[in-house]
Amino acid sequence: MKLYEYLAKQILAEAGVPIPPGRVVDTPEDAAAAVREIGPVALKAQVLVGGRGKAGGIKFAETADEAPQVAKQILGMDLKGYRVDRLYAEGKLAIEREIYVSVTTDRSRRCPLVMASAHGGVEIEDVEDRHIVRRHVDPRVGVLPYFGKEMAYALDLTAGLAREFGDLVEKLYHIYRQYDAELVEINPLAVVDDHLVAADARLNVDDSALFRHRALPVVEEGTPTEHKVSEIGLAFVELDGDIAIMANGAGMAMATLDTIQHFGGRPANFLDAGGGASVEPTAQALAVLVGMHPKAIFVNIFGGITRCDDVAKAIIQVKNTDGIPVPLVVRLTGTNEKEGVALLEHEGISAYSEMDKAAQQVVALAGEGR
Amino acid sequence: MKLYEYLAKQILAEAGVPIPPGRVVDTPEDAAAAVREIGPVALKAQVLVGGRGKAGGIKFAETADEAPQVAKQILGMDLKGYRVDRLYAEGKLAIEREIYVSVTTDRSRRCPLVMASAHGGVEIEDVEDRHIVRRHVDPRVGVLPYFGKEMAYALDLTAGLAREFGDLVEKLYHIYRQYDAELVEINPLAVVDDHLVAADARLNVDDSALFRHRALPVVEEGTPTEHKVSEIGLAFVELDGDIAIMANGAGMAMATLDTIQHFGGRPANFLDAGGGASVEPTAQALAVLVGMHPKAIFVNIFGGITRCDDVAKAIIQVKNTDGIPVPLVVRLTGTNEKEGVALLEHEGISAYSEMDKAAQQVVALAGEGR
Amino acid sequence: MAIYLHRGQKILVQGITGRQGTFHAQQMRAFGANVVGGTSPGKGGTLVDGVPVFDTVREAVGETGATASIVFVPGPYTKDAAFEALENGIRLLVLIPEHVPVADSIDIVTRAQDLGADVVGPNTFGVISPGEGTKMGIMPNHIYRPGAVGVVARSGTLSYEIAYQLTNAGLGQSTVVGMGGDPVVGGTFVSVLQRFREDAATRAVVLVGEIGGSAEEEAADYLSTLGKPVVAYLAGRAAPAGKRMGHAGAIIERGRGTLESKERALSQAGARVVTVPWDVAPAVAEVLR
Amino acid sequence: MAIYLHRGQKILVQGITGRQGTFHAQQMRAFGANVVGGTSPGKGGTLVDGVPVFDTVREAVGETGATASIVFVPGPYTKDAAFEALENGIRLLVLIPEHVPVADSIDIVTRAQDLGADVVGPNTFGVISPGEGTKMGIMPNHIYRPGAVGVVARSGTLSYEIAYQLTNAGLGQSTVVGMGGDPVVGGTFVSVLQRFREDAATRAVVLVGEIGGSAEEEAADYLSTLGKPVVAYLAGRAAPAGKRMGHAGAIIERGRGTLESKERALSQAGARVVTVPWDVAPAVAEVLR
Repeated sequence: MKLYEYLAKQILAEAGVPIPPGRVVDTPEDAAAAVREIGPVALKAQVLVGGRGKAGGIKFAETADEAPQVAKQILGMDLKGYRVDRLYAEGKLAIEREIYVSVTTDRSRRCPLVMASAHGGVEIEDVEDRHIVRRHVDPRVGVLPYFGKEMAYALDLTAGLAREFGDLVEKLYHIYRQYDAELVEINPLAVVDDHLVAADARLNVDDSALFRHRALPVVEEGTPTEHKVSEIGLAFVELDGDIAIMANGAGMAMATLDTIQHFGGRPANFLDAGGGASVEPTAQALAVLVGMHPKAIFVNIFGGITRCDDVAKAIIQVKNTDGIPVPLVVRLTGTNEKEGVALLEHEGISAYSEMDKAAQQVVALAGEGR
Repeated sequence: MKLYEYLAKQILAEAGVPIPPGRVVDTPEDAAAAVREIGPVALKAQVLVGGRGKAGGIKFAETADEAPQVAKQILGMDLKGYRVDRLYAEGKLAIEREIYVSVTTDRSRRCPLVMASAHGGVEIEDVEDRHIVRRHVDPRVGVLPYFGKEMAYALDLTAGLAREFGDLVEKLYHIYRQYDAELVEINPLAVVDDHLVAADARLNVDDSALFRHRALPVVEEGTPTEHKVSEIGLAFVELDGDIAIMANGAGMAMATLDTIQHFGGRPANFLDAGGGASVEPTAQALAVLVGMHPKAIFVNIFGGITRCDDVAKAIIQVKNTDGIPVPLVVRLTGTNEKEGVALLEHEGISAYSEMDKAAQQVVALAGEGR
Repeated sequence: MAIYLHRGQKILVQGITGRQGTFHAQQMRAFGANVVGGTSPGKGGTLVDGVPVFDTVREAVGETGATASIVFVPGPYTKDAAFEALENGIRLLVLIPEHVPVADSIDIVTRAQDLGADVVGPNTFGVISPGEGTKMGIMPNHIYRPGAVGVVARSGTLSYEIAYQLTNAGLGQSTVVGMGGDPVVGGTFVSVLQRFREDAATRAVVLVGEIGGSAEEEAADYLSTLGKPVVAYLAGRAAPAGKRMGHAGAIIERGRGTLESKERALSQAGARVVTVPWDVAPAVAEVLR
Repeated sequence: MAIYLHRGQKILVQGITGRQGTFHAQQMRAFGANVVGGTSPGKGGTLVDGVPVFDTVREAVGETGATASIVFVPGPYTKDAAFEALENGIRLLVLIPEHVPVADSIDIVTRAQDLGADVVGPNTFGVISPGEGTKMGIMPNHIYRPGAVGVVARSGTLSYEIAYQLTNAGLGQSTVVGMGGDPVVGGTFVSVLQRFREDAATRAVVLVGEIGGSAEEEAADYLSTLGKPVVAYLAGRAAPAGKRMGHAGAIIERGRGTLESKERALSQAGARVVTVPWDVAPAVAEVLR
């Protein structure tokens, strides 16, 4: 789960990381109040997309008089598909230089990784490798001040900034652990008046650890349909195409998309119906697929823990209640295959046992393919 | 630094450990309010001594009417040398059984140690070894719920209590780390209505770590003279005898007490004047010794980092300002010994070079010894 | 021979009284696994399908001498269960749960390393060796046959599909290993390949990968050392960037972890890369010829 | 020969620009110690009495090849300094500071153990070997002479008194080790005795203990293995229970850590226990006869 900038900043401040003065702005009047309180501010759209500045999501207000007008330009605007409902007003900074620093997880090394660069203010992907200092964290040790200090000297910071950087990295690592973060990033980390200030911040929390962070406000990303399926407890991603797909298991679901594409079809979604899901959630998920009004639906099941007859029952249930008004292709193999196929045939639905033939068929029925 | 029970309880509660309802009571009227709020309460003297109950420091108040009278019996009383200024009113518990649990540091193993006993409510020293379950904590791992659960099964607790005990020990260890505790002890840990409740609690914080816990209120133990010397930054302990002693280094100071006692004298204090202390604090400490009105004063210095001439100067300074109206015996050996001895002799003070002769002399001058 | 597993290995099932634990303990035993005990706090002294249940791993290990354990508890409790196992002498730990916090997985994996223990998972279907007649996992029993093909996969169902096709093509399996779909897991493709290299029973390896991370690229670097033919099939070609494809680990982040870079690396390292699942078995038959 | 130290050992001084660091670096060099560098953030590139100063231990070790380090920073910063040293390859670490939080000491000692490094202190006067002509510590140089008596002490000044008396009696020292006065320190009497056992230069050992803890009792258990005569002198007979006698570790708590139990244990194990400091040297002379 990604946190909005203002929340990330609040968490940084609580940990003792210096941030500029700032406050949340929900209305144009708030913006005026913010300027009266803080002085000239940057008004920053609180949306979870990068490149806000270039997209017009950050504007400056010098006086309380002009602030409401400036706020109105951003509030309610559409920023890369997200509506701006809230701004963060932050004191303007006289930035001397911009640094980059982040804590994230290195999957291969299976440990935290701290990255820093003297070239901040741009996405770290755009910084040349030789300008990046990477240091892995031994989870047995964690991060002490010397750790960041060593990085600071490698970045050629002055002794004063090196001391601050050492403390800062220690605190960022603390936040990374305390909030089960996937990413804690300060970019840019501004040098203002020879001190470090976090000018922008990202904090992404591990979804699997949210049970430890119930106090955090829930930030929902994704489309309405994605929310609906996530409420059933299944993994779902909406795509651009028009062949709706259900498969069991994440790898199998990905492979099914690939196969549809392989035959020239355009998948409408990723849906992992789960390994061993029962009739009810499977039926609910299928109903959601029907509601997406695809050109065709493909159900691709390898019966392992999942039982083919359960899947067949779910299909029949949806067919006989909501109805399935588009072509449906079913592939059933494995546990209770015979029972499943028999149930479907009884309802006039034929099932394939091989994935390639079934995929080709559904692409053809959708009027696509080569 | 030892924390008062009510503070320890507050910290336990913040960590999620169940405690009885309770509130601080400073006046007899507060006690009535407490009963109105909580119901029948135990009024417990907030002093840092064990065995409060037997000494009359814990009494029960059933009604709001009787509560002020009961509170008056304890407030202001002298409990083993400490005046009771504050009570803690705590809801009376229907205790089914009493358990003991603590987290402390095992110096030899250099790791934390969790101790538990099914025989709670008495000092752990009085519990037979076979009734105590001891488990060391690997600091690399810390304490997870299984740890306490294993102890609980070893104590023959029920499954429900074992689960609670597992969570409790995890939290106690967390407090031990978070507060740099020397001791976190719940005794008794009461079983009430088949659940665990911390009926009494001790929390001692490592003095060396107080810089990390500035939010804790300072609890001062010790005598007024001890406070005075601790303000100079030296280690000092007041004793029963009448020969005041100054030595440099803790081990040397202890050995000096032992030596005085060896010759039949009675030391009035322990004072470590520090290894390498300069003139000023040494003079201040000596002035405090003079103020204790001992029968004699013994200064025992091995000049290593400490310079004998500095000590001599301090002695002369005190002699010529406050005056030293009791017999003074000085032993000086080591760094700048000659210079020190010369300075003293110039003021009519003779110095010994050997510890045994000097000690014998001061005991004799105090009119003690064999 | 096999990797991780051996016939008769004494296996514990943590969380044996839960729905999943009970079912899979039974399935494991049906496949031949020597399940010597289970744990479930408060249920100590009872039996599940004849398997003794203990309150703690400590007791269970003491009584049964188990050295391997498979964990069926919810993700939030997995760290506790894993450490309970590791600290009490378990040296092969299979973690089935999904939704384990990554920080917990880092702690588990680090501790296992210090203790010299093996961790498979979390979010894995487990490990199975048809030749040794044992398994620690949740895979369906009927699709596997003894043979010479080692399989290492990130994803369960997809690996079942491939194992099934191998079996149907007469190509049995030495060991099938599920690394787990999470960003941080106990094994890596490289560490599993190292084992397959030492395993005389394995003559070829099928690597079933997916988008996200760089485990496949690292595997590619190891292929020259492996000295056995490899067929690779990777899923996620159609996946958009920035979206989790079910597995917490299956995500193309900021342009990293794409299928193209993985396939290129494996192909250049000499693996036979196929692009649809049904090409795996024929390719294996060919490389074994 | 000696324990911990050897002639020419490359020594770093962390906090060399501070008052204590500068003074004792100079004293160490006056005794013959090979101080190759010091650290002080922001002072990198400067010299202190000709010794090069670096910003970080990383640089210092890289440039000088130091493997030992002595730390002069305030107690609250000692953990950071200690880990900086350990993680950068220092394998003998002498921690002079007092008032180090016990939790920090536990972390330092645990990490050192995992890395195979030795920690002396915190709250120690250090280690000195007159025969090797080197020291890492704050003890006065003039009181020591080369010889065959190993000394291990908890307290500084008291050990100086005893070393001085040994020297005056013509009994030189092989190595004098300060364990440190804190509750948790890197060495134990036992671990130091083990080293003295291996040290051919040491023919007898003086153990200078005090009240608190149980290190002396544990030392007693080891004496039969030591195979060298031991003279023990312990301080704190006159100390009341429950009061810290200067050292954080010197306290009789709840009836534990009394002088009586320690002296009894040592005496029963064959040590020559003396009750006043001036009896130590004569006793050593006797046991060496």
